Amino acid sequence: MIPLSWFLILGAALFCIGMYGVLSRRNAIGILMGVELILNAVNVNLIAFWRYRTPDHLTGLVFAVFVMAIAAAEAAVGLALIIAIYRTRNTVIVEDVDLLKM
Amino acid sequence: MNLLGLLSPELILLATGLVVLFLDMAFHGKQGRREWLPFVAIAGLVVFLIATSFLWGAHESLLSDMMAVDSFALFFKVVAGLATLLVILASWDYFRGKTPYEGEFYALLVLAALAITLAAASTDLIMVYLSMEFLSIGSYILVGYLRDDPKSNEGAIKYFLYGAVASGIMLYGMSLVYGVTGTTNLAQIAATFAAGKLTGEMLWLMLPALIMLLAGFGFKIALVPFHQWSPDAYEGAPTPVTAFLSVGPKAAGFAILMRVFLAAFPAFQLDWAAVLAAISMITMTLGNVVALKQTNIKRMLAYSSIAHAGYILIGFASVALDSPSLFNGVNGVLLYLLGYLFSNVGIFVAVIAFENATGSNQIPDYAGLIKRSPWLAGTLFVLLLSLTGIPATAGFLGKFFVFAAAINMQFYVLALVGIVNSVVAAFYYLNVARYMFFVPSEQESRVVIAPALAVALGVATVATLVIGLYPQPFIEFANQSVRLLGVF
Amino acid sequence: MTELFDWVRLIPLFPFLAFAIILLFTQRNQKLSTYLAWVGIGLAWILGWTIAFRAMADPHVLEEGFRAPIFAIPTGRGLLELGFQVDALTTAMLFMVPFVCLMIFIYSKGYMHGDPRYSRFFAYVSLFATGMLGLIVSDNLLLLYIFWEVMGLCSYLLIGFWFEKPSAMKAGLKAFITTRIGDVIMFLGMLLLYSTTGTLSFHEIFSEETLHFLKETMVWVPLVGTVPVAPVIAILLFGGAVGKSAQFPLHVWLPDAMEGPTPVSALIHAATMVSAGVYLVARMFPIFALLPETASMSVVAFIGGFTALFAATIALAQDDIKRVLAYSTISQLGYMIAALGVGAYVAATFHLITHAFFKALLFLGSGSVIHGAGTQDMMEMGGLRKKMPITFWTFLVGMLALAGVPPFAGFWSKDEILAHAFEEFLHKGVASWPFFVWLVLSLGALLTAFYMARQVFLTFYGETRSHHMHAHESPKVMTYPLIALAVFAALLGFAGVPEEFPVLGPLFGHNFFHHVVGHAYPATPLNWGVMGLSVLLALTGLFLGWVVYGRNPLKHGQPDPLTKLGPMYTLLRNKYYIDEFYSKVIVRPAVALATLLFRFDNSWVVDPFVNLVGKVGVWLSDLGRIFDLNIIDGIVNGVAAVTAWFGKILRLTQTGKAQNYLLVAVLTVLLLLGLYLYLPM
Amino acid sequence: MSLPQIVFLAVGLITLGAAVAVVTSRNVLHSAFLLALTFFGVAVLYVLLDTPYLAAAQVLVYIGAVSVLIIFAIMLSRKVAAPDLVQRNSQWLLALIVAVLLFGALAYLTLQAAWPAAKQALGVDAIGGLGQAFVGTYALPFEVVSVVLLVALVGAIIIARER
Amino acid sequence: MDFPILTVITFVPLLGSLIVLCMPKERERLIKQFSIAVSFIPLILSILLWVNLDKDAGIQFEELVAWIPAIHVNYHVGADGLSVPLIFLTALLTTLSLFYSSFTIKNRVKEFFFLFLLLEMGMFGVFVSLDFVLFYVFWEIGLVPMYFLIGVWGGPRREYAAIKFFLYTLVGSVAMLLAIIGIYLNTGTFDIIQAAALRPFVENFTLGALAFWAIFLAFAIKVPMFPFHTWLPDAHVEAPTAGSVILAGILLKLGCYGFFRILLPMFPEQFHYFAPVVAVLAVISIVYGAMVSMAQWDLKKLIAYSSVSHMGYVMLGLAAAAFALGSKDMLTSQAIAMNGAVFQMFNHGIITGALFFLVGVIYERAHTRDLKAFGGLASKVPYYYGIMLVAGLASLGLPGLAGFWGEFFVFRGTFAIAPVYAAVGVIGIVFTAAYILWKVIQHVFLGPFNEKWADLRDMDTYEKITLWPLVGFMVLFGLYPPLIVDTINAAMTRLLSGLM
Repeated sequence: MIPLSWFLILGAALFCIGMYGVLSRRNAIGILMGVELILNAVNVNLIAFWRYRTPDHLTGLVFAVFVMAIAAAEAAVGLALIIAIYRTRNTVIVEDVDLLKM
Repeated sequence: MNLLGLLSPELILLATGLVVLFLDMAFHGKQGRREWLPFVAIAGLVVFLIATSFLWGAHESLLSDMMAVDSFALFFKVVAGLATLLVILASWDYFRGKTPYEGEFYALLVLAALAITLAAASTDLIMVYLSMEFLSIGSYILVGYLRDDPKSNEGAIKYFLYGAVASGIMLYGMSLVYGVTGTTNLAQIAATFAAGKLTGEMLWLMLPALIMLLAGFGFKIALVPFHQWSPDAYEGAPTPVTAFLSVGPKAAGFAILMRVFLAAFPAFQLDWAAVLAAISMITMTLGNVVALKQTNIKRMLAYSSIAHAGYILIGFASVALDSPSLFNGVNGVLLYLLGYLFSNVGIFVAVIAFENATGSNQIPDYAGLIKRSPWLAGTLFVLLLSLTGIPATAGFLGKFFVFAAAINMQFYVLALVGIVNSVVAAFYYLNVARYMFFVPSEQESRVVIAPALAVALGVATVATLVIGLYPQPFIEFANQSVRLLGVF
Repeated sequence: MTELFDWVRLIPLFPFLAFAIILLFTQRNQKLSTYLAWVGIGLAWILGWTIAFRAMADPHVLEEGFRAPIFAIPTGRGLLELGFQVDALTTAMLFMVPFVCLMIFIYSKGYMHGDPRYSRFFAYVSLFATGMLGLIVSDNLLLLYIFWEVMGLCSYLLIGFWFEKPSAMKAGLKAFITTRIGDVIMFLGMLLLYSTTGTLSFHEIFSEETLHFLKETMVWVPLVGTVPVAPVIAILLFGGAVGKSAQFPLHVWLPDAMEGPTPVSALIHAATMVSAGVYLVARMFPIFALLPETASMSVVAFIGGFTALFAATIALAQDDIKRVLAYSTISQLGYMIAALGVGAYVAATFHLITHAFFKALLFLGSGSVIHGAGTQDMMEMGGLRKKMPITFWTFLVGMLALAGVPPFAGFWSKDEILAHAFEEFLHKGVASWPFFVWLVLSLGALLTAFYMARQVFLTFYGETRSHHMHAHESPKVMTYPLIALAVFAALLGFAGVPEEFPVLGPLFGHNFFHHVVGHAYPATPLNWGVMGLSVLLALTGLFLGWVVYGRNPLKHGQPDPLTKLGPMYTLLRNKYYIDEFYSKVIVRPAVALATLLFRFDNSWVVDPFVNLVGKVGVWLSDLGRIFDLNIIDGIVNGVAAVTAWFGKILRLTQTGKAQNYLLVAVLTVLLLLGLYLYLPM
Repeated sequence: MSLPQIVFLAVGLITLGAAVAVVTSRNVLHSAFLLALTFFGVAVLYVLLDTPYLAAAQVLVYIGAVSVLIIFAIMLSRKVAAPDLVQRNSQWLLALIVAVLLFGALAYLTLQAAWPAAKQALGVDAIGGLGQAFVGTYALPFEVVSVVLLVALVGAIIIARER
Repeated sequence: MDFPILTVITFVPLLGSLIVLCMPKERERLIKQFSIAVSFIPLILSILLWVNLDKDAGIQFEELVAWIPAIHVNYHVGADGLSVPLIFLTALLTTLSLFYSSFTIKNRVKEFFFLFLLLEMGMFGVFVSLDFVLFYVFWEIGLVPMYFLIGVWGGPRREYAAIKFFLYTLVGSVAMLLAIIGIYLNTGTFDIIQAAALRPFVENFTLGALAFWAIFLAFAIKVPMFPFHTWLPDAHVEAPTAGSVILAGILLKLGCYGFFRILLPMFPEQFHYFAPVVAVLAVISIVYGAMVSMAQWDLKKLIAYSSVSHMGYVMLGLAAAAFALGSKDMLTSQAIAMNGAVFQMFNHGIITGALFFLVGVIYERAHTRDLKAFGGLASKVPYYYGIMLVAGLASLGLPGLAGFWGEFFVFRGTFAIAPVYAAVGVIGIVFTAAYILWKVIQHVFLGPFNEKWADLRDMDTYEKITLWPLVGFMVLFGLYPPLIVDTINAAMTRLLSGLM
């Protein structure tokens, strides 16, 4: 039997790894990957909780599915924006994208 | 009332959005007909507002408690509708020549309004998450709408990255809430805590949960320190979008913040009230102080809107639902939002008008505006006064109520910080006035305002003054709108 | 009967109307202005004398007084009633003031002839007449104070009448401010009296119960402690008298006041206004005398006595014909004050009246001399006796009166003072202030006689000491008043002949003046010894004067024999350097302090943040960019500086790099988390 | 230690390892592929949680999404995937610390809570339930999601489409 | 009386300003004449008001209409012996200012007259409103037009002065706002009279003290009292003539009025407790203001500082009255002190108003205000000299002119209650005399004539017309004070006996 906490720890780890990626990657695609990791961590949490706490309501499960869908939508928009940036600046290095400041 | 009736506002908005979208395709290449799209959108919004008004007084929970139709939600429907209406007027000839996708813009705007109405109504964490994402994604697109303008899509990508991560964090928090309580329905969450079956260790887990939720909401409202995306996004975005962002998502954020915290976590009020009070002080101070140094009016307004979020938060931090006093905090927030909606959007309309005429957003370029367009200068000044909080304007009413709430809860320090800030704020608002009226302008060319903009500006100014001079109905409106499903 | 006395209200009104009409309408027309002024004062004079003589015959009025209220000002639930009155003292003054005024008004026509601001002169003097007349008829201290100040204003305007002359304009200011200092002290006295007794009207103050109440009441005075209230009030009020009557130490303004036209000197700075101080003390005498053994009387006596002698000494060494008279005025006022100080109420008032006549005469005489000789420096004059006989003879009368030579007016009044002082001294013994008073006044009498002799000899005898002098007698309009005044200066004394005096006493109605004014006070017994001494002193003085200046008159270029006194002479000539002392110790420091305060206001108070801005703002290089440079300083920038500083710091966080923003956000989450995790523990 | 636990540990380690590699690799292409591996690992965890269909969905959706990512990576790799290019920014160390601390806090809080050790048997038919939930209880969210997808689609086109 | 006279007085100027707004800005003559005509309506009405005032009846001409029932805010206006003279003063000075400005204001005429009428409304509003919120609204509204009058038509450093003025006043008023809310939460009403009757914070002194100081700050800045006076010199010096006149003549009175109408009735305990502090500040203001103005070489700045000194008298009287609260036998002295204070307010209005006009007159011609630059003008411009002399003498409190009575009563009342303060304050009188006669009269008018001004013009007719009424009142009230003191005294006695 796997204790719930194992899943949770893994989720937390995934979350933090993703967070690190988001904070430390220079290029937009890398950051996007980080975001995806975070969302997966959330899903792990949701499903684990569902399974262990309230298996007879599907809330967690449904939530996870929605998260997936939204993640896809987000990815789509995000990539579109990356393309636009790439067009205008010919770069995807986020640090270099700082016309707007102060 | 039947389901369809209760959902009618949302459905109308959805329909309007889609219709505009399809008409835009249908009219492909027929520029002449595309001119009509804004009218369609406006018509839709008007119908939406009417439908909303019919629902007044409804107090029900729909679709297996996914969303509520209560006065609180309806209030925000109104706010969303008005804001969008004004913004559409404001963006009338803004995009001409800037983008080929004018029609979609109106559609997206209307759908964003829909997102706001959903957000204000949702009573389930899932709905909260979805509506917020809905709004966010719409906003990203709107900010990046001028895809060939480097500033525009830079603003968008920053907004996007920040938003994606923020929502990720919030989502993690939600997952924890779900894990602890086993439900995502706000009322049931509250019930679980009320039942008191949860062990201390479990409750411990609520800490990261609440903080992460706060991070997510804070991002939407642009509360310090989750505000940093906003100046860049605001400056980069097309000005009408900035106008929308400065009001719509903020309102939605506050709606969600209040509903979630009041409906789901009243048990923790002591904790979050303290944090929110602190955040509100930091927020308004930082917003004002940094706004002082801005020379670009859009950026100045971005910071000022951060500051205003701080003022509004005073109201919610000192919320007192059970107190007999008239100043229960929430009504302060609502009144403030109402006034802020008109004043701020109005100012943005003026800014757009100026931008359309001169192509500049630099405050010094406003020199001698009184000569170049007395009415623009005059109305802009009135609206600035409203943001400063001078009596006889809507802004004063809001400040009055939130300060009153703070004093009512004996948060004297909070109130004090608030007034000190409103003085500091006066300084940069007056600075604009100073340029408009005292500093002579280099060029004498008149600034002409498009009719649509003139209408929007007029409406905003008149509304600001009316609310300020005869607030009675609006106060009643707000007082009734305090009726949250499952809270009151 | 009463109907007539009710008319007292009009007395000040006539000249006031004259003033108003002249100022507003007839500036252009000099003749009309003159006649208006004359009519105004003339009517006042007629009415004044009618009332005065009626009153003299009416014991009721003399004892009780008659009051004619004007209006009342509500004070909370009570009232502050203001009005005019006729009583003994008023009667005496009413006899003197309007007449002297009239004379001088007439005289002025000649003296001011051809002056560009001729009409305004008459307007001012009419206003002055209003003030003086109002002063003597007011029935309460407040009204008295009001007219008192009005006179102060007129004196200011008239001294500075020729304001193109810096000396004149400065003198006017000096007069006003100096007297104002006294007035403020008096003002306090009035406030104290008012808030103690709750009334300012004389008859209420002097009513039995009020006086008794004042006797009982004590008051706490800073630095002094708890003392009876009466002397405090008295001394404070006396401050006003010191200012107006130019007593030491506030005497400095009067000599400078001679910058004004001579009629003004005669009217204001000899006959009437300056004696208002004495009048005040006389008026409030019951309060001064309430507790005789306290400081109230002795202070008065000392100040008066000291001033009398002190001014007399200065008068010795002056060359300006008017300044000599000015100091003699100060000295004579000292006599009156001192007299009051020793309780010689009647004598003081009597001397006040007589002095008014002969001093006015002397001034007008000197004016006529100046008018004729075109200079004020006695060292340049000489031998004017033949050129202007009328002036000479009248002046001589005045001089003898002042010197106290019997039977001229001055003799009787001065002698009465000395006699009274001596009387008191006999009661109180050598160690008492009446002795001091008697001593200095007698000494003063000697000096007075001497400097008057000096003046007369220098002016009228010998040969003229300046070649370009074509002196001529003054026109009739100037000489007639001289004659009229001379008559009074010669004969008025008989109104106050001591009762016991053989022949004259009974002849002149048993000391008529005392019977008018002093019903409440015992008459001073005749004292042959004192009288003899005073006559002797006067004659000695004159003799010495003749010895030094008369026997062999000064030639041109010859120095004043008094220079032989050496440093003493210099000291006197420079009036003991008191002006210099004041300007160094009081005026300059005050101005300096003001300037200092302003600097302080500008640098520190006006903008509490200025310094902060100065410092912070400097290394805040980009302060100017936010607001235009023309809004740089002040609190505006205080706010600006502090906040801009924050702003600068905070803006640094706005790097434009999305990931920095995110880091901040996550850090915050972590922070809050840590906070909440570690707070409970 | 039971079999599932061993499987969990193995998969978990792989997943996390892959994840770490994703966020550290200097080559975007490698990151992309490793990301796929991570997702796969998560999918396996779903299986362990008795939701194979969700695992399937995971594979489909994410591998789909990831493939898109990979395409981008390749498309832009000329510029961003050059091996000499440093892939982490100046604040990476701070980011690392933050991440570790955050993990510490979360782990602490998770572990100190008393969780039900065992999961009871799955009563409901999850797949069917899910299907009904989407048209029943969760109809509204479902619709919303569809609108969101539409918006995202339109937006993506507007922003990304070639002229 | 059923005719809503106060409402008419207050809002006629607003109406006028709106009409002005709609006029074409080329028609300057029309705008000027119209505005002046409009300003006459409140003037006449305020005279009627004074005539019809029943001085023993307390608050009269009341109008009470629900305005914001939701929070119990009413449109509640009324007047009594305290406010009526001030209303009249406002009307008078505004009319004169408009008349004067119609000759001197050359640029942006329309805006000027528009703002000026707006300002008038604001000032009337403060004097008539008996509801806190209403009061606050008018209080703040007055700020805006003044900000523009200084900022647009002011002197070289006008922008600085304008912003400084605005911010200073704002600081005070926002503090007041909090106190107002506090009072409401304590008493449940925004009605000034009722709230005062209910004595807020009577049970919680500390909280009351907080509120007291909050409101005190607002009013003290406006008055202005010693440490808060610092905006005044700049504002006055930079403002256009008419602006300075209104600023000194009326805006300063708003502060004093607040003390009388709100602070004293509302917080008797606190005021009594803190009276020494207030009195000390007042005395400092008197002496300090006088000395600082003696140090000035700029005529306008000198008069500006003199206002600080003269307002000090007002505050001293008030403080003294508060000082003696509770001691029954002091009523007379208190009443006298407060009569003096109010009378002094009125006098300062007409006197300083006149002085600022006079400064304007000379500045119009000489384009300098440097006292050193003049000299000997008396013979050149006798008429101007005469008027200035009268005004100056009135200002230094010469008996027979209005100024004296105010000071006399203040000192009389104060002396009976707190002699030491009075004794110190009296020093101010000497210095006032000094700076008026020495700095103003002597440097400008006396001494040898400065040939530079050989072609200086004496006063024009319009300037004479502007100044005569003011001079007239100085003399009238100087010679026959009961005319106004009757009115004031009744109100003050009533107020005090209410606090006993």
